[in-house]
Amino acid sequence: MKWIVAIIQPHRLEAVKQALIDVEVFRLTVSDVQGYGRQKGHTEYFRGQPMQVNLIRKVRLDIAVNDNFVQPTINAILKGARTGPKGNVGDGKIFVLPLENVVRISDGTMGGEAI
Amino acid sequence: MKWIVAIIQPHRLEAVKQALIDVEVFRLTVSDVQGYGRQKGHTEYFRGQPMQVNLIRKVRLDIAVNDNFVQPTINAILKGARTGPKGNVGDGKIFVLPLENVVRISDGTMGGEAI
Amino acid sequence: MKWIVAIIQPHRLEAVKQALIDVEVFRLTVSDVQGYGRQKGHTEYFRGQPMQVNLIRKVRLDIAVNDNFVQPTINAILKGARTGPKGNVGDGKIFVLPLENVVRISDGTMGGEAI
Amino acid sequence: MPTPWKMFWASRPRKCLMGICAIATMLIFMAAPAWGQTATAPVAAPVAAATQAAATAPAAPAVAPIDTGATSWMLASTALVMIMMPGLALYYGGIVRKKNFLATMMTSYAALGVIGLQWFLGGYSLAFGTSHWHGFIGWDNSRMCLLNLSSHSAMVSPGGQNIPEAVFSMFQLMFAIITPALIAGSVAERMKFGAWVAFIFLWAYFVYDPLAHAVWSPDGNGWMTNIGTLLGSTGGAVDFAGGTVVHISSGVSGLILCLFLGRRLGFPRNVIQPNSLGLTLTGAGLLWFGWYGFNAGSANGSNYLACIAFTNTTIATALGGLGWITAEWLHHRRPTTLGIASGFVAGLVAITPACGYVTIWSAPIIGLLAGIVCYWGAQIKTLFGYDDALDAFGVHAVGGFLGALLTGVFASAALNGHGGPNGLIEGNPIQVLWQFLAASNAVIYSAVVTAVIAIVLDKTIGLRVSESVEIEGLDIGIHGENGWDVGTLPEPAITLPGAA
Amino acid sequence: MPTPWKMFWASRPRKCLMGICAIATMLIFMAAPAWGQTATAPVAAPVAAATQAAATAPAAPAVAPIDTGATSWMLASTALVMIMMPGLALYYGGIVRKKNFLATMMTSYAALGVIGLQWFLGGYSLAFGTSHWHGFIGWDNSRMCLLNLSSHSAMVSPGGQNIPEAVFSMFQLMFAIITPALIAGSVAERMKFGAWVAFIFLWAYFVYDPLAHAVWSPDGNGWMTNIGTLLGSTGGAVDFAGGTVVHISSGVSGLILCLFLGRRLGFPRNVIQPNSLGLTLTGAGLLWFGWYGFNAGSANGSNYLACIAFTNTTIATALGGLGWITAEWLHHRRPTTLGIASGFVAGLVAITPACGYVTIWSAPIIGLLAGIVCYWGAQIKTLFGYDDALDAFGVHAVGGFLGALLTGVFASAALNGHGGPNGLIEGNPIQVLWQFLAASNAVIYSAVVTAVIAIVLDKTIGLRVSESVEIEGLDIGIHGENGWDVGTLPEPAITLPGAA
Amino acid sequence: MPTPWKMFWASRPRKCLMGICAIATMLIFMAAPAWGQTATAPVAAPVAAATQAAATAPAAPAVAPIDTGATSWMLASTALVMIMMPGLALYYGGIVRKKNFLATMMTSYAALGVIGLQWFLGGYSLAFGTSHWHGFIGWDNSRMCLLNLSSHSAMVSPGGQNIPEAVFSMFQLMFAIITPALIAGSVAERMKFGAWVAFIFLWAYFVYDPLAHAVWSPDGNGWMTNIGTLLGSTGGAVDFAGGTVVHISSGVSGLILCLFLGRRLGFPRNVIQPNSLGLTLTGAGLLWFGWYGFNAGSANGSNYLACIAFTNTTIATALGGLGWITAEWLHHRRPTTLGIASGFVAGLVAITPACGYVTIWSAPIIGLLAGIVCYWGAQIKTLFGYDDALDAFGVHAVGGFLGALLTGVFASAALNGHGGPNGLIEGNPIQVLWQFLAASNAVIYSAVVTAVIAIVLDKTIGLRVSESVEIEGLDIGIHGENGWDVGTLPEPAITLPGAA
Ligand SMILES: Nc1ncnc2c1ncn2[C@@H]1O[C@H](COP(=O)(O)OP(=O)(O)O)[C@@H](O)[C@H]1O
Ligand SMILES: Nc1ncnc2c1ncn2[C@@H]1O[C@H](COP(=O)(O)OP(=O)(O)O)[C@@H](O)[C@H]1O
Ligand SMILES: Nc1ncnc2c1ncn2[C@@H]1O[C@H](COP(=O)(O)OP(=O)(O)O)[C@@H](O)[C@H]1O
Repeated sequence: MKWIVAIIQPHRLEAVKQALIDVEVFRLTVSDVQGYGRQKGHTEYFRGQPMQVNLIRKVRLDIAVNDNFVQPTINAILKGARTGPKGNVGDGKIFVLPLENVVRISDGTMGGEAI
Repeated sequence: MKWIVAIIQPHRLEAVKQALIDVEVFRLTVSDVQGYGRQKGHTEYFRGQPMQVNLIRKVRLDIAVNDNFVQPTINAILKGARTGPKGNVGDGKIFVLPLENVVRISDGTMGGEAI
Repeated sequence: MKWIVAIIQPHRLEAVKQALIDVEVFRLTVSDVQGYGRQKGHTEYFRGQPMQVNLIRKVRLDIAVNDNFVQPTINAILKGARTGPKGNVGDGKIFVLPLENVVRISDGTMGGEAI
Repeated sequence: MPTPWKMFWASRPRKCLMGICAIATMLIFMAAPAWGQTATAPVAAPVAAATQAAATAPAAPAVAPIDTGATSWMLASTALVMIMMPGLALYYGGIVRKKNFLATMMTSYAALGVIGLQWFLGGYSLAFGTSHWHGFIGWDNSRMCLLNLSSHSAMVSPGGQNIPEAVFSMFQLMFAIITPALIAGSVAERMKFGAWVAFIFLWAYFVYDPLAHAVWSPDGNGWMTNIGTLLGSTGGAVDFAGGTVVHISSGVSGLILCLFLGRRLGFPRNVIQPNSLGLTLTGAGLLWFGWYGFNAGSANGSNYLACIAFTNTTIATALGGLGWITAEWLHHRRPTTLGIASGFVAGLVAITPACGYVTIWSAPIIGLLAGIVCYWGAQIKTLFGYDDALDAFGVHAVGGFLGALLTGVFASAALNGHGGPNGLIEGNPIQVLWQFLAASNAVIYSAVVTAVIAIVLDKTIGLRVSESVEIEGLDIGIHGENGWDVGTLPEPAITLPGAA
Repeated sequence: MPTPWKMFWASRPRKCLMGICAIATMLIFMAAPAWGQTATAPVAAPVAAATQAAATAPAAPAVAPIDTGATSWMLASTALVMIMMPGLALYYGGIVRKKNFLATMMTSYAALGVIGLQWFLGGYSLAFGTSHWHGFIGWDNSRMCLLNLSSHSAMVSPGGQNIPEAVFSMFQLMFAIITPALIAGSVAERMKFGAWVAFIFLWAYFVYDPLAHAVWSPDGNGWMTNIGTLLGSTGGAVDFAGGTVVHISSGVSGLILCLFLGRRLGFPRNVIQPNSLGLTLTGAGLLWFGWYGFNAGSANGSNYLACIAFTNTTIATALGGLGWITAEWLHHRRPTTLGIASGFVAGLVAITPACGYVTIWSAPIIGLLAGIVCYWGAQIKTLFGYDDALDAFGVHAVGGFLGALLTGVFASAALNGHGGPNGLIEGNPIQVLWQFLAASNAVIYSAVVTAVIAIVLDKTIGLRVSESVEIEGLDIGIHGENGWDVGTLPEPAITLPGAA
Repeated sequence: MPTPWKMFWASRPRKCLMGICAIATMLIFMAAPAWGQTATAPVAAPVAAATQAAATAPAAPAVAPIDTGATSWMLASTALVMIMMPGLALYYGGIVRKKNFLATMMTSYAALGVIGLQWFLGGYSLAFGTSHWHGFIGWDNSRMCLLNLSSHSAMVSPGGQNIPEAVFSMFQLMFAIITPALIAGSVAERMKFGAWVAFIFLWAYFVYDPLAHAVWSPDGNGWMTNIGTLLGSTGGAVDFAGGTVVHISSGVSGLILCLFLGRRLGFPRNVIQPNSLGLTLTGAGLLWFGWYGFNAGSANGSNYLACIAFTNTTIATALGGLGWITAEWLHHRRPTTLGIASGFVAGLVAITPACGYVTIWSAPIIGLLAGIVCYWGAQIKTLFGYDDALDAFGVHAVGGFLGALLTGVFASAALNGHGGPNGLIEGNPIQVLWQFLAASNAVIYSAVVTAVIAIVLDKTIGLRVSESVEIEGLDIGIHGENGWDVGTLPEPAITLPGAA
């Protein structure tokens, strides 16, 4: 089992979720984060002074999946998260961590089938 | 050492924390997330139009523990997070990831005793 | 590759980021969390009644690094996050998790060079 | 699927309707002594409580000419008192936990709707009609449904200046609205919305209207005004803008109701986490602003008395805020923003009964005392363990009682000039006794009647939300709404059933 | 790098300038019939629409003495109507998604600036100048640029009491501001800011000013006032404080404009996620507060009519809120806070045309009907699938039309006393017809002219933001600002270019 | 454990007490020239600054009859100016970082309390007592502690209409409150609360009261009013509603104080992250609303001048907003919401001294210039590197100075009709010189005295918070409160010590 963390553009969340549903990944956890990466921030203005906002608002997805779902999940995220045909700086990253166990709280089911 | 991630109902946080204290797990990190799982969302109303809210507010706990604490921690979470005797859809999940090292920032202590 | 999670005091974020830049770690993800650890909460007042706030606002950093960067990253965090020469309770912790893979969404680059 | 009408019959609104019928019956009963009366002569009826003012007003042959200046100030004052409800909603709403933000604001907005209806359905007549039953209650058939106001000749001159009775009635309506709305502070975060609506509707009939009549009866026959005479002496209590009628009654009723409701889950731990004190400060600012209508408007005209009431209000309020944060500073060395806001409100409460009777040099004393005393008033609940959530009792009942007594201490007939009494310092110590007796009676009356209403509602529709609603928060649980969505996370995806 | 002036020439502001020139041309054209006129006699010009009031005002020899009370109330009323704009900004701003919070508030604030300029540049003269073209439009050269107001002798007495024309003009300006600002509710979250500015500027000239003249022409020659006479009968429509002029016109224009703009991305899913309903409630409170200036100020003085309008407004609004949440309760058993706020607004809208003409007992009926009807008015969009984002049509056009008709039902000449008509219940059923015809004509006129303006703007500068701005949110995309930063995360590091 | 009183003795409040004693001493010293005077004849004392108005007022035999309309408007105006403080708190509070939200709002609320006390303790007497020392300061024993106001015969007629002196005094108090509150904009996010309280208390005595007297001395002897005469010519400066007294003085003092305090940590990076611009917009809206009391109320009555001031205020403000966002548009193509709000404030500031003296066609010019000039005024700090955090100097001092000069340009005696001067355009160019000299002297005077106060406080109690408090935020660090808790996370568990 793997624990997949994806950092994406906030406005791609809907598309990523749809793409995940298409590959039958239905469960995930979303949180708001701020990222610091290759992407340059956008400019806000305060009484005439432009400011570069470097920490950029992003959305983080945490998805636990069984091993055979890892590649489809990554592909789905890639598909949903890219902002253009060739992608852009700032589109985000996917991280794959090993996951040892899962427990469903309601009934205590463990392991792969609990995911 | 393990890194335990638990996604629970917001209003069970207090109970889970109490249960963790009972098994002498005192340290944890809490963040607010939104989840997408088996649970159906609740209904909010906007000028007469009912709306299904699908992304549901949840609380995420991150707990680093030594190996002998893994089972008691899981049991404590199970105990505190269940909303009824048999649990309910939406009560959440526990994920166990391998953890390789811990460093306490204040004094630089490493490994198991820093947890 | 490793996945480093650091929980620090919110007002040390700037210093930690600077220290990370000094060791050429430029990418990270920041989120706000609340922590429960050794540190005693601070006191707030409500119409004369002091209250202990136990869950303390913290900042969480998630940083994916290649193996040779692990130690410099930890050192940089230690340097930036300590609030005094000897550090204080509440300064936070660093956790190191194994990381199996990274994918850059924009161009699909994988592994170490995508970090 | 059941039709709406079947649902209606099977459920609470039917009960409500029956309640309304019961009230109608009561109104008819109360109106009984008035059946014989002919249509009230509009000008004569609510004459000035102040005797000499009324005396100087000539008996108008047809329609007395309107005083446009006084009318202008009464229109503005009424609007000012109205803005106190949104102000109170922010003040209370900012202090509670975010999950109860909207539900707490809703208590004030509901009062605007419900008491607006109640005033139309007899409330005005009960409070400001001709006195019956030794000044216990008023009634005029012509004031039921505000019928008489639709006539150009409906003029009153309670402040010695002619104003249309319509604006007088609306000014008083705003008082009738804010008084029950204040009670919400004691019972925040756990009361059913339906029970709240029913409670304030009944409370207005059975507590507010009689008390308002007792002090402000337009024919001067209210029992508080004449409490000395009723006891065989002379004189009576005064209450310029409603310290007793508004603040003591609401504060005491709040205490009783919160005892019936019980404490919030987790009290005293885990219940204090204001979601936005900045909105609370803004609410306090709007309250102060609106209170100028409340206090200076109670002069019922654009005259010297209005200006004096305005001045006393300003100075006492400023000192109330300073008093509270000074107390905090001595107590725990943190002058808080909620503290200065609360102190302002305490100052406003205490100067309310006094502002048209006392000289200006007493205003800072009254304000300072109010700030300090109410600070401690908000602490006593920890001693006794009741859960007066937002300190409606600690600030309004305590501050109102203090103000009533201090009015008896500092009153000066020379300043008021409209038949106001002298107080202790001007050599009339018995005035303090009348003030004390009137206030105490109001305490007892409010407590007893509130208890009766609370018991009735508890047995029928129930007062308190379920435990799960309380934990989830009343916003979602009762109103199906979410108070704040201002984090950085993009809006959750939602599905409209049928559209998906 | 191009100089600002080159940039200016190359781009939109130049187009704007050309637009302004076009308008100037139009003004000159319109002014043509007035070229011959001599300087308007200041006192005589905007006399009372009410005949007998004007009759009793003596022909002033030099400068008529000011009625200080009436002037005081008009000053206060004007300020009260002004606060409706910040109120509307909160009301609308709280309902939208957080990414469009500021942009939505900006629509109201921009109206304050833009229409303030427009009123100076002929707006006042078009709406309140001497009638031309059978009461279709007004014009006086002396009122262009508010020139005549800088004279002590510029007095008017539309309410039978002398007030300086300056305050009358400002009072009417506030109406001209809020009317286009209401339209923002229909087009929220997707309209270009530049297009909004251009739209309301043009709309004020071509829709608002003619409609205001049609009802409130100071010489009583507006076509709506005389619609019966124009059709060969006698009588005409009445609109006390602007149900037709303000609410029907803005609601209908909102509908048309939102049809031109198209639906928001994701509609009907994913577009409803209010960022702060507490601010919406506060905005509704400020609207109610300011509406007292709007309605009672429309009596143009401090008189009985102002007090009656005040009373009707209060009772109808209270019942509007109760009506809406009752409808909700019967529909889905959740009385919401947004519901009570919307119901209050519905009540206010419906009583607006009526408040100075109908007896007080009709106010609760009008309010209750408004609350219930507008609740359903807000539902119909799901049937037809247009995206009237914040229900400007559903509440303002529907409520305004309802109010216009009910004015015809409940009007009573005896109550108004200033030449108001009788309605259906007083035995004059044809009044309902005049109300219906006037309102329907306003619907058609607003719809057609709005459509023309929308087409012109769409072809030139474009109405709708790009898809990427819509997704990112208008706050960042258009204004370069972020609405909320209140999470626990410390402020993001920012770099000032050049300082880093 | 030390008793509160021991703590008291050991610490700062004792020092404060000693400061108060010092001030009392000063007051006695200042009062010296007045010892001989008999009780001021109430009607005669603060007569109209306008000569002919005063001349027409008959010498009242006993108590002059009140003008109820004028009194009504002054009561409303005073309440309107009061609401500017909550407005300012929102305006400033919304711009700062979330960790300083409450502390920033607190500066305004504290001013309400502190200056309320100061006014009672001699402030009113110093500003509006009989002139001493060539019009540098006023003093009357009878006005100390507002003693004379508790008398029915205390009437004034500065606007030619009789109003109770009580409301005049309260109106002026509100000016005395908002002026120091404006200074907070320059020193936001780093000043100690205790130092703030002490600063504004002293500043009111030593800067505000003398300046107010210099312009508005009721006997017309203030030095600014007569600056021409004092220089051997004739004439003097005028300042209708306080451009110099309020805005120049506060803006300049803000600059000086922010130089003493030093820049915020991280300036110019990392200090700009407004927590809620929506609240800032709302605050600007409340400021505009309240400013009608400020400007139109400065006519001291319900008269033509009030209406003209109202009109000028409206048009100039609208154009100020347009001017600022036009400047932004030309500069970086982003019209911001903070920009329109700031432009409105700039327009209000610049029209303040002018609004009762200039014709209406000059209002849009003044407003537009103010919007553009103040936009650049807010940019100069980046050149010089001082940290005028919220641009109190850039907007208020710059806008105030501009307004003072433009008053000299556009003034028209015919319009004012109460002894106002002609300006440059009406052929009296020297008026611009008087305006310039008066404003410059105010700049110098404010700067010097503020510097002295700042040095004294810095040496004694210290001006600036510790670095750790600045980083943590003043809300927690000073007030022990948290401004916002509106995230999705449930409330943190809290423990009441002793209850756990
Ligand atoms: N090594 C990393 N560790 C943690 N988070 C990262 C890392 N690299 C990128 N991220 C996160 O992913 C987001 C997108 O990365 P960025 O470099 O801006 O875009 P791109 O995907 O084009 O490289 C960043 O804002 C940051 O939150
Ligand atoms: N595979 C998963 N990956 C990431 N998060 C998950 C996963 N499964 C569940 N969650 C999180 O746990 C929450 C609860 O899961 P849910 O399926 O609703 O309840 P249950 O525990 O009854 O299955 C979800 O809202 C989601 O946040
Ligand atoms: N075992 C743990 N699991 C998860 N989070 C932890 C753990 N230990 C500490 N933390 C997080 O780190 C923060 C700092 O830890 P704390 O014990 O207070 O300070 P110190 O670093 O001095 O031990 C805590 O508030 C908590 O968020």
